[in-house]
Amino acid sequence: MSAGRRVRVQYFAVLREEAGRSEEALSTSANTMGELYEELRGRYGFGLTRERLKVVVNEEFDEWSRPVREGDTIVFIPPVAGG
Amino acid sequence: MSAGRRVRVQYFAVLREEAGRSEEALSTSANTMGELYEELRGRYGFGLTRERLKVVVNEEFDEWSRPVREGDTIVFIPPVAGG
Amino acid sequence: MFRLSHGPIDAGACRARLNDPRAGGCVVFEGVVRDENEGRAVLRLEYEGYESVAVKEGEAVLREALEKFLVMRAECVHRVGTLEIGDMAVWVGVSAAHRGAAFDACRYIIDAIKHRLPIWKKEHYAEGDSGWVNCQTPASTGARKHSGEKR
Amino acid sequence: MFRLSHGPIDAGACRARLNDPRAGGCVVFEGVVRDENEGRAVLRLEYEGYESVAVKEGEAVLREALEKFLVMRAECVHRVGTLEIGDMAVWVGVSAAHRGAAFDACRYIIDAIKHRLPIWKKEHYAEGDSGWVNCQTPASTGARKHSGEKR
Repeated sequence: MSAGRRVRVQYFAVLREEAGRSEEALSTSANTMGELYEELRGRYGFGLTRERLKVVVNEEFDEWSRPVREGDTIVFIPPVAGG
Repeated sequence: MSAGRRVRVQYFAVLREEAGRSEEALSTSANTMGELYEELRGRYGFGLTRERLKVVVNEEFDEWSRPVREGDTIVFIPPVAGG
Repeated sequence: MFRLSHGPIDAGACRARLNDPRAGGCVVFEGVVRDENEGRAVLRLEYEGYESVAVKEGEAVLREALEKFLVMRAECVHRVGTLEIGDMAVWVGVSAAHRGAAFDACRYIIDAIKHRLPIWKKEHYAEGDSGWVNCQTPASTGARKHSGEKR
Repeated sequence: MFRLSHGPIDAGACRARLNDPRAGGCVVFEGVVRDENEGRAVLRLEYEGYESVAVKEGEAVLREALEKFLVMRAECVHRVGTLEIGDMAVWVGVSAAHRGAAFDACRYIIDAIKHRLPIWKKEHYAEGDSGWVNCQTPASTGARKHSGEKR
């Protein structure tokens, strides 16, 4: 197993409240965005399942299957409610 | 033939310009609103035919077949263009 | 409430009449004088109304909108007189709990206002002539064809 | 242009950006904070945005509207932060030569803004609790059911 990749995760809205933080730098062995969310969900007890979220990597909407790469900035997007 | 009925006719927009007046009191032997329009069209040379107009009698939209009655206030409505 | 205005329309005052604590959205339509119509350059417009009947019919249109759509308030002001390019000719506003009804009602009102109210529009063209919109006849038009409104 | 605003939205300044001599009509949508949602009395709202991506996505929505519909200008401002009942949360405006395109484009924009931008809304209820709209889970909801937005 390779060494963990260092990434930055930002949290908004309900995820921010559940994580108790707005962002963090962390090292992860998760291979995909999907795996990373499950890892963090285990750590913080997020109520929302992955099917209800989207993921933004480096300010672009992306796929759950996208590989986690060193230096990524990642945001999990809860169901939105603008307007 | 009965004596003419006295009515008031108001003119707007293109009909006002063609008639050269905003309103007039007149005595007519026309039996219906349709006949009255044809009488006035003959007098003033209105360009618009009756099919393109509507008629308002005493501030209510009405039928061309409506009888002309003493004291009516009559307005012929050219095609509108509000807004 | 429907009103005719002989001076500039105060859009802010109109908008304030839509306020309602239960309202989640307002939709507003403003009709303004364009610099061309049917391909002809327009300098200014004159609107003329048969005022008593225009107000009565305008009120009827607003009542219909309040009955047909789930909306809270509906207001309309139409200007009459001489208007320059960019001047507001008509203001329509609707407030509702939800936006779909507000859009539908606002559109219903402006469509009905344009088709049913006894209000007429004379366009003054850059070429010096003028004409009552929708009222051209073979005699009035001569060689030039500029009848009909596509809005 | 799409903007996020941390203070009150200046509707007059927004409206002025729609002016265009070729424009015959403007359609404006204003979303305001209602005093209830899903049957629960609401005291105030907090809007939170992932700002860089919200702006990027908002700009994309406006570009799409300008491509899809025959309109001249399209503008949107969305507020973030704490809002009281009656405060304006979002302003959308479109100008066009003809009104149909302006209505269609305005509605396209507000629908897309609500569904695509990373902006969240927390409702504070008269009963003292609060909740993120659309984000309820079995754990967060407890006995009371107030999830889902019908707008």
